[in-house]
Amino acid sequence: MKAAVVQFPGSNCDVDLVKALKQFDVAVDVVSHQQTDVFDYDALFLPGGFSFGDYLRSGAIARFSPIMTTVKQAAAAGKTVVGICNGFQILTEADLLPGQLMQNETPGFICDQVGIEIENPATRFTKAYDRTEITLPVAHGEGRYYADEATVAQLNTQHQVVLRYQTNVNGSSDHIAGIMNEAGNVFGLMPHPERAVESLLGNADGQGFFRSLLAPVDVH
Amino acid sequence: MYLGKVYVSYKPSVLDPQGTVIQNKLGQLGFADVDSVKQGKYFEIKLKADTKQDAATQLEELTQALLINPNTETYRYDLEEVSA
Amino acid sequence: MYLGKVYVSYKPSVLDPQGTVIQNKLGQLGFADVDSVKQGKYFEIKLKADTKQDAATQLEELTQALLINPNTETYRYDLEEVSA
Amino acid sequence: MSQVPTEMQAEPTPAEIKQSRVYQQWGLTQAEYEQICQHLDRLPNYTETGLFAAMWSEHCSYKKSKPVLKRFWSQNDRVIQGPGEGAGVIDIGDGQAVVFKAESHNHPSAVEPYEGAATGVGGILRDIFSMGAQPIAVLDSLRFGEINDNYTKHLVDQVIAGIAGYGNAIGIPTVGGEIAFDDVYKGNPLVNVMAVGTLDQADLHVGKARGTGNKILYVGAATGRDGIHGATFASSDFESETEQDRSAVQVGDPFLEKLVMDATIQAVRQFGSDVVGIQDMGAAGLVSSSAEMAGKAGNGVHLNLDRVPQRETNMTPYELMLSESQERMLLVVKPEALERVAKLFTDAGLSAVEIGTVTDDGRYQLQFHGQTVTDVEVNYLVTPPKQHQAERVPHRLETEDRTQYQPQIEDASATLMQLLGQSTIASKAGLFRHFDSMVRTDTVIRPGGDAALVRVTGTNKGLALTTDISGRYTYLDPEIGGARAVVEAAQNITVTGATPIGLTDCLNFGDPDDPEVYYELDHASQGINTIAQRLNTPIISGNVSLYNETDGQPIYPTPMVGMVGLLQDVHQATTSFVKQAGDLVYLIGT
Ligand SMILES: Nc1ncnc2c1ncn2[C@@H]1O[C@H](COP(=O)(O)OP(=O)(O)O)[C@@H](O)[C@H]1O
Repeated sequence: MKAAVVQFPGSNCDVDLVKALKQFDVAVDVVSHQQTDVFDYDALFLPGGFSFGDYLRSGAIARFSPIMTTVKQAAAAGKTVVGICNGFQILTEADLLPGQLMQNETPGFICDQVGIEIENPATRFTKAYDRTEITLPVAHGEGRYYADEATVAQLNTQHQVVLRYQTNVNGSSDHIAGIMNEAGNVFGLMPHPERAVESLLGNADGQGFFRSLLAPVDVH
Repeated sequence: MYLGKVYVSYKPSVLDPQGTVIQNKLGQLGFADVDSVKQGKYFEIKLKADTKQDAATQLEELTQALLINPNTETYRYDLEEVSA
Repeated sequence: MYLGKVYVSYKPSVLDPQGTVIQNKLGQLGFADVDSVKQGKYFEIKLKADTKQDAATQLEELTQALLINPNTETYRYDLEEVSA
Repeated sequence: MSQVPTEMQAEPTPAEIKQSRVYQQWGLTQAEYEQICQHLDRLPNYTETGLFAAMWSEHCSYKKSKPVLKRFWSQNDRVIQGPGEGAGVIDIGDGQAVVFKAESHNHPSAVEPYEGAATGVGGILRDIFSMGAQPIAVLDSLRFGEINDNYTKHLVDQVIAGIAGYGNAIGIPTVGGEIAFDDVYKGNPLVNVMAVGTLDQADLHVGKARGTGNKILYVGAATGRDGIHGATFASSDFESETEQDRSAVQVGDPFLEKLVMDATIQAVRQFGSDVVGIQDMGAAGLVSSSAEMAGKAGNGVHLNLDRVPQRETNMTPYELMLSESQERMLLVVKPEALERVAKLFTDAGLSAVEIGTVTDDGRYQLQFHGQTVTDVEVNYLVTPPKQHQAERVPHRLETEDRTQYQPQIEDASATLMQLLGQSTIASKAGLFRHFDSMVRTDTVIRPGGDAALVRVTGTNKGLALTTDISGRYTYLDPEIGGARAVVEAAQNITVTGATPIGLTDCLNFGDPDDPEVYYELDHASQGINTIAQRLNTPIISGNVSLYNETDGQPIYPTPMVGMVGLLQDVHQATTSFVKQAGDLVYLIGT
């Protein structure tokens, strides 16, 4: 797999994502948000951080970066597109995923390890997991997933909810921690699997996410 | 030169945690008559335009393009001519 | 019942990083006539009071006590009577 | 200085300054002012008077604490850079080094807790990356009044939010620190922040304006009127009733600093010695950074203020020089590399403007609208007259019965419960969970243990980090209190398995002109120094925060010690958490 990690001004988990991908021997490039010609990647990652300071609304300004045109084309072409944390916020602002990430129910940044239920284990992002209860790090101040009731209902019936919080850390609609698009190739999640790939750092539950991505695509 | 003042607030159905926090704090501070608090955003935007109508069009366009998220927010604005 | 709308903005000398970033982006999006952007806060506060004067006093007090940071921010407000 | 530029016409003339003695409000004493007049052989103008007031403030010059600091033991075979630069540097083997320093932001945080704490983080991080290092961790030591007070609660919330707001956004993990509550800090909270970075020794840069003809490059944010006279503000008593002081407020922009940080580190790696020197603009902004860089190199510097990027209109030289707008740096760059270095910054959307030149005339010269508005000797500007501070044993140490502080324990389990119920002892997890402690994915031991442990990226080495304060002990016995802070820090480091290798400190004290306070400062420092030497942990950087008083009432003498330890293999790390039922517990030591 050939992957690109998009670097927006203010991204700060780009390095972590690159480190994690390399650990799984993925060939990975960091590409600038201003780039437009990045077609030959199998997967595009939008990393965590505070793109453009998260000013106005998280993701609101990054969605206009030149690379987002390419990201949309890649998404339409069925390539893998993953937004983690700030990346998720950008994907919703760019309408690649429904809903919006809003200020936590109790205002304030949360950095913690939280219990996660893998709601849909049959996606290209989760299929390598051999259990449905995992622990992942979260680190966000605007991580409350919000969508109107109809949208949430639709996400549920179409199995687009990939991850749920076991305990609703931020007040998300229906405990939603991660969703994918209808086609199943665009995935946004607030937890940080890239921070959970080394047991030395206390948590290796994110490994299943990377293993899933590397497994043959046709399983889905 | 025109000065547009744009007021953005959450749609009534959307939770406003910051408003709730402020409301509770006001209660603790003894402001017992406060019934509800909603927090929104406020922008002051200066722009060049030939006519007020033109300024209004620009202001609406840029607000919808960038300042608000139509899923959760609504807005209104005031517009006045000012010296540059 | 009264509805107070409080508009809080930074004093002119205070850095407004958000406004700057928004202004730059609007420029890139083709809104070339935008001269400046300042971001502030906007509050809608409903409160009970016997008279408008009383409501105004309460609103000013609570704004100064909690809503603004007098070091960096100034405010103005509108006040109107509304049905409860 | 014939024609006065319009911006400056409202300023008092040199004669008016002399008459009104406005400099006294800025912290210059009458004697100092007279000495300046004598040295210049004329009356200083408004700009010059402001520059001297800032540069000769305790905050910038350490004129009062220097005798104490000079004694600090700061050299062993590991030390690459001791005190005197943005941060100290210690060899950690394999051509790498650790860079660290602590800084206080007490006064700004008292008036403006969120921004004060946030810009404290921003400032100490600039000290680290101005050395060419990549910051890898932040720690914070906080002191507040008792938590049951509403205003204190507000302060705590805001300070924590400010540290989180800045550190999380810039993407440097906050991995440790400590928080305690005591009434003496009610009106004067302490916000001490330590930052740690690593670098390849070849990338080390210092803040020196070497090489005549080299260019002074201003990078980062534009200059506004924020925080003018912050340095003098930090060097005077904090009186709770003076609301006017509150104009000295700076707002931080972590987004911008992230861009400045990344570009600076890249400039160092890409252009090496073509970037001759780097210094951040901290207290007393442009004047302090440029004058110090020139002073350390024994050179002069000529600046053209018209070229300084400005956020506001009609700024005067005085304002431009003394502004403490955040997220700004000065680079000294060889002329032939200037354009390419500047491009690195402008490509990131930052200002990068050549504002002056290094000269060999030893003069500090400022041009504004074609006029010379300042012309003084660099050396004189950066060397305030020596101070002798009187000392006296604090009255309480001589007269008070110390047994009153000895705990009377009758029912040990009741006492234990009481202790555990204290906010100072209770878990701080609810507070530090606001800090991103994991970003950069090298944090091996997160907050909650005795010391944090951060892996040196790409290696198996780990750096153990801790900060410790012993205010109460220092109040009871300054020397033992200072020593104890070091011992506690070393114990915390050792718990991870690492070996302590060096320390930094923040000396938080009251008014140094009070002989009892100066005694505390002197003796607490001696305590720190003695133990540091014994533990082979040189003191390679630090910071002094004096005038921590509210309405004449000083805080406890409160030295903060930040220590760094080295662990060769992070896989050997131990944590302080109990592991499983049935394990045995040993008590060792005395
Ligand atoms: N208490 C202290 N112990 C050791 N070194 C100190 C202490 N206080 C200040 N220093 C050193 O003196 C120098 C000047 O400090 P400072 O003015 O705080 O630097 P900056 O302006 O970069 O923050 C620094 O190198 C600092 O490490």
